[in-house]
Amino acid sequence: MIELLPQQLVNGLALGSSYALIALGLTLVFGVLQIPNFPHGELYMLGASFTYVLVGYGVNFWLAVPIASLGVVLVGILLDQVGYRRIDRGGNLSLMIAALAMSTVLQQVATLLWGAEPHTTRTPFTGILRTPYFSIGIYQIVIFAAALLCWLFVWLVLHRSRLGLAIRAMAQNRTAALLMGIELTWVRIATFAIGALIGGIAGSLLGAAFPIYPTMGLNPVLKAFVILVIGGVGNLWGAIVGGFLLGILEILVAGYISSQLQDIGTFAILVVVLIIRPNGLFGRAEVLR
Amino acid sequence: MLEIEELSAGYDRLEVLRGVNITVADGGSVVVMGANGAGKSTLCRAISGLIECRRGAIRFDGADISRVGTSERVRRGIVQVPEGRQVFPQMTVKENLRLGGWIHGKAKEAALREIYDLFPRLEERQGQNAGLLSGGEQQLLALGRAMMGRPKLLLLDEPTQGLSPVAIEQVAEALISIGRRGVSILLVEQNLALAEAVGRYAYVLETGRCAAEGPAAELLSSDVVAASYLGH
Amino acid sequence: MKRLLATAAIAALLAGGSTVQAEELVLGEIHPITGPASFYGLVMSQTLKMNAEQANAAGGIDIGGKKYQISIDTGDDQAQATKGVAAFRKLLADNVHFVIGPLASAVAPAIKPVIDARPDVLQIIDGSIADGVVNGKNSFRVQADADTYNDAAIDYLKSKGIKSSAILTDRGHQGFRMSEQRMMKSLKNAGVNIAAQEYFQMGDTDFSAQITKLAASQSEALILRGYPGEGALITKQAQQLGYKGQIVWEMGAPPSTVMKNIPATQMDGVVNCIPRMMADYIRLNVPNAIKVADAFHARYGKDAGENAAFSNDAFWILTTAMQKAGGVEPGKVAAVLKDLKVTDVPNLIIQYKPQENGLLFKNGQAHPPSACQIWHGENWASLPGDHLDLTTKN
Amino acid sequence: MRREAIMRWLLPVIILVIALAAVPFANDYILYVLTIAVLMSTLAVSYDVLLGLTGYLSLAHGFLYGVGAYTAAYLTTNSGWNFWLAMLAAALMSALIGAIVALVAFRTKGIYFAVLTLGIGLVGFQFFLVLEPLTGGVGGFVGIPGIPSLPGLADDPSRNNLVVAIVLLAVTYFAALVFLRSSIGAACLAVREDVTLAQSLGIRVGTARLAAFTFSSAFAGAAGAVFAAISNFVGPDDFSVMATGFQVVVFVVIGGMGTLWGPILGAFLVVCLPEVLRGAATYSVAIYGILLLFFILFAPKGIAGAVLALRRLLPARPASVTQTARHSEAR
Amino acid sequence: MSLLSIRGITQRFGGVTALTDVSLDVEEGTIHGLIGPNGAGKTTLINIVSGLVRPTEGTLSFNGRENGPWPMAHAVTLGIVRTYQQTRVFMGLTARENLRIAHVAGAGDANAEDLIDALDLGSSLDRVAGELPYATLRRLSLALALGLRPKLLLLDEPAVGLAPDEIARMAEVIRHFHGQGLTVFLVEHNMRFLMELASRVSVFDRGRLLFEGTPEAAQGNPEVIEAYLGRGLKKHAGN
Repeated sequence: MIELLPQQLVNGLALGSSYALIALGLTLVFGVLQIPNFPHGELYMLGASFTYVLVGYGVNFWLAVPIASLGVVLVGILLDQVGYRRIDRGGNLSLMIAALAMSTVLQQVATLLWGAEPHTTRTPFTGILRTPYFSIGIYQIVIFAAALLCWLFVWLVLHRSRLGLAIRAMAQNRTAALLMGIELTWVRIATFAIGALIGGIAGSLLGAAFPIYPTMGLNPVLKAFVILVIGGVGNLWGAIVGGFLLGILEILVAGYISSQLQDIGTFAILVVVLIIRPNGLFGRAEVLR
Repeated sequence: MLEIEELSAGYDRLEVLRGVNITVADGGSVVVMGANGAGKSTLCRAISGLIECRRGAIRFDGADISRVGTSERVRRGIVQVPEGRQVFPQMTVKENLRLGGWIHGKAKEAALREIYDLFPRLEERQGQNAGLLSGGEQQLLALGRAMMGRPKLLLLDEPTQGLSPVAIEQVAEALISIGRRGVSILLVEQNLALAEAVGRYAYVLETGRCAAEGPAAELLSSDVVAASYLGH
Repeated sequence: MKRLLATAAIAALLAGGSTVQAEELVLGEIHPITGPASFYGLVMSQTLKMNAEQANAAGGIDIGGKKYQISIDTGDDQAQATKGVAAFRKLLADNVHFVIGPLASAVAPAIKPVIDARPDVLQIIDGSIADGVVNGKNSFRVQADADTYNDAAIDYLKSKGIKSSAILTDRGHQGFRMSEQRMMKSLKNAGVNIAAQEYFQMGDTDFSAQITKLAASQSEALILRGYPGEGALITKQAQQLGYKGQIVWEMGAPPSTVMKNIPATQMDGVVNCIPRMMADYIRLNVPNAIKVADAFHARYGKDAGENAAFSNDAFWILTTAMQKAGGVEPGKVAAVLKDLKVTDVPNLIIQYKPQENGLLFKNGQAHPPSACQIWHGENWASLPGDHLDLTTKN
Repeated sequence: MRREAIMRWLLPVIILVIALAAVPFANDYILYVLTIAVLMSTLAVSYDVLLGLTGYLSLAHGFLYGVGAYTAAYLTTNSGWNFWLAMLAAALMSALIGAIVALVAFRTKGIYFAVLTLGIGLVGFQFFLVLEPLTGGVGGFVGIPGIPSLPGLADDPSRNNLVVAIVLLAVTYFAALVFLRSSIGAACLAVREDVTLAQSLGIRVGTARLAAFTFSSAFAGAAGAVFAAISNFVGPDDFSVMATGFQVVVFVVIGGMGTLWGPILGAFLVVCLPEVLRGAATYSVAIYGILLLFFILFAPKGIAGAVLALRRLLPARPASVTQTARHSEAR
Repeated sequence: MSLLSIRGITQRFGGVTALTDVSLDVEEGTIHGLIGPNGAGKTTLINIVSGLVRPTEGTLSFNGRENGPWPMAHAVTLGIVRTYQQTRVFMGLTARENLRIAHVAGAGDANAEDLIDALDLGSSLDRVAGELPYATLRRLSLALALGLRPKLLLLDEPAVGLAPDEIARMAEVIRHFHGQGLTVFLVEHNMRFLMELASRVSVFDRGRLLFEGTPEAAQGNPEVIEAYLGRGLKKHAGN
């Protein structure tokens, strides 16, 4: 069994990079605006669905990805403006319930538009990289790269742009940021746009490898919340590392304990982490350091 | 420059300001004194637009700004140094300063230079996280950050709170030099010494109303303030 | 008072009306018409309605000397247990005594207690392959049971002389999970060594941990039991992870569904061992299959799908039994069903394996023949030597 | 008398009368739907004791409902227990497991609490699948004996089921009212409104929350026991987070958090509406979502709040035990 | 005899020392004032005595018991009850429900009617607290604390935000309960209010006890005045 370890670790990294990619947008929105954006899973689903529709109309896949992602950005902004903005002072409970509600609504809209049946975008990356120790699909490498690139993109936006400065300021101290003349509305829009963009890209790319259906975002977003808790709220690097960690853990549970316990394993880890550290493994991380 | 007329403001059920009248002349420096709970911070927040103005008016450069958002007020030149300094703790000193000038677009080196000349200490520490600075340094940073916004009117909410006497002196020096540059100052303070050092005209706030006003030199040396604080 | 009288009059009229139209026969059906499983359920419902329309257009069905116009009362179970029970009870409340369905394995066991308690109701299951839902008294099944799926795969392994196999099962699939022990036994009896046994879940997208383990077992074959969506992903990932043996599916897998998750070339050589379904009978030129498929396409503008064959057959088996019983009393119809011969029923698509004395059902379970197909190019193809014994008159 | 208090007593009586009046006339189907609606109301009332009274959003309620169902199923089917005894045992079992869950979950708050209970709900659901010897696994638990007949209903199991469900709802409701009026109920309200203030009044915050969670679990367990017996079969799907766990949130929010009677309306609406609208069912789930969003955005006090507003006679705001969602900050 | 003895309390938060070796006594049956400029550590001391935070060093004794401070819940049972500087009541509940909670939380022997009369809450009982006027809320928050029948009431700026007539009413209320034997430890900024009530005051500055004595003596003490008014920038005066 141990000789399988290199392959299993690679499997874990590949799985983890898809988790990380999804967790990234979720943690950004949570970190800046303290909104548990449950419908992030549906943004992911929409990224996949839009790409599917575009490719169906004959649009080139690599062109479809950005168009679809931009479409998702619009939906993301809409979520905030319609749902969260007016209950921003309503407290955690209202935000969580609104999030759950919007998640359901988006799933149903997708069902009405495209049906419940799974679809798939014909994958543009079919190759496999084989080494003596492990093999890995090209698309998994693409996802891995996308996760790192998206992280880099967010990092650059946050740390190398004027907008990013404003977002970080708003995340750290809302009152002081307002006194700098920064407008909350624009920061909200920008944050949701970036979060949704990453969600859209994730869906767009992963939809080329996985089936696309209205509730496809449910599992990933649950995992992303687990990552958020493990990796620290608002900690972008934590989302990446947490994603990889969770992916590897899941694979190791399935590979070395039992594939019947894969899900139990994941959430058992969550429960244990929260018992030991009620504010997550890396603590209530410094928001958007 | 700033005219506040019969201003009432507060939070939820609580009405803190009950008809306040204050005027700040062009290039003037005004102090508002008052014990805790008199409504000083609320006044600052109302002027900068963080809380809404319930009744009365705030005019700035002749225009009524009482319904204008915070961001727009900053753009028009009202910049506040908030109570407790409120620096961005996980950003560097330089980033904090850049945020001060956020409304003016990409920060120019010259603007930063000016602040560093005013507060050399900040230049030494420009790469450090603001949260690691001492209280006095944070206050200087908050001042410098506000100056990056090129204010016409600088609002200061108890800048001496929790500072050592040495730091208070530094703040006083800084404010005096800022005043000399033609920036109007509205200083809300409990510390009489700083008020005397900076203010030309003074108001005393008591339970949400102006209890007294007059030229700072006269008012502050009289017993009015001490009475308000010590209940003589 | 006047109003009360008027109501009574209308009631009497209605009652009178119903005796005049005594030749109307309502058949109930219970399928997921909405919700995630509607993709499968809707075509089954549509098939039944089309059958009824055709029978009515031909003047109705002659039962005991009366011409009955058939109408279909649809119960939508949304593939959920509680919804299914409610839908089923609504059918019963509408005075329906014959029910075709369900499809969902979550619903079938949930309504079973209700059926067991109602001998005046007759059920023919056309979808679910769940264990323990057929009683042979008033509940019958024309869909295969899980063992039929398993046996098809085992027969294939035997025929190829395969001595070791790994198994990967959807652990949320009622039929496959419940039949696991029996399958192990059959495999052992067939001299096949079980090299490894792993699980996944519907909706999973990553199977690499399991496949890595299975691949390391070096088994000659890998049996996949579940739905084609996951089946395709697993097949793709198995190739990627260097699995070299024969991949054997046990899943109703129309090419269009398969193709959604895997490039055609990667499917090449995969074998699917299942009961024959609609597409097989069309491919094998069974006249009824072609007839129904064409009519369906003409009526609804789309393909009938795999399960249409079961719904179609359930309809004709039920109506034939009624004709033979000479009435629409469920108890009598059930008694006829028990003794119904395969050759008695017209319009069947599925070429049921006759049981003892040529009977259609044994303990309430019919036996659709199974066969293996192999993926070639863009489609399933018959394995060499595959042929069809036509058992029914057409 | 205050309006809220009137509603608190009037509404259940109205529902009871309607339901009981329906008993002699309704057909099997209507009886079944009513029975399910009443059971879901029971679940909603029990959940309101947690969500409405303490402000903690738990998504593990469906799991605790399942624990009750499986416990009763096992005891009546495999150990031959009397149903009523088994129901009691199911309630105790759910209470016990609920208490354990609470001890773990209350170490956290806010989003962490929601995510943690979600995780517990998911793990619990998986346990129903995996613990095959106890639960029947994916095949479900079959052959569960029905509810023993009450006097006079021996030959009519459907009516018997409804009557038993109504009795359970009544017991749950009045128990919840008693809980609410007890010192622990007051403590829960205090915890919901302001933990720090509650502490400074000497209220034992931990005990109060634990009591609410345990109480809520116990009645969820009892409801589960009745569900198992009326269904004669239970499968894991009935207790998933996204089905039951989420649905109780919908019941309570739509109905009106913290009122106890509002959630009954919410449950009836959500259960019965799709049955009335059968045929338009494609949209039914979307309608839940939209309703939920509508209520949380525009009427955070739910139907109960709207009813009270309609009955507004005095200029003063209604006196209520309800919380507006807005006051449950930072849990 | 002193009801509360504070002995050598030091409190550090990270690098900041909020209180340095504070010792003072509150005599039974008195109203003891606590004043000082912002940041002097007054609220920190209330937090420690009430059990909300644990001090870095030091002990309390209360009513003959040693080894304090005690955790909040325990402190309440001993008879130490506090109010908060911000108005803290259960905003989503009616005044009546608020009082019920206090009643239930306390030994339950408080005379609710007496409280309602004394604090003039009768007309507000069935209104949701969040909608009550501010001054009523302040009285309600006081009622919550008094409902617990404390021996020692720690009041953190009860008059903050009140208009002059309301302040007078608040003073009356405090005097009323003091008259019934309640000992009060009163943090207040409004000196006039404090001077009217307190028989003894302690003055804090930067975490240290600067002065203790009668209110009149405090008003005249140069050190106190200096601390309060922050003279010390003489060299700039006149700039």
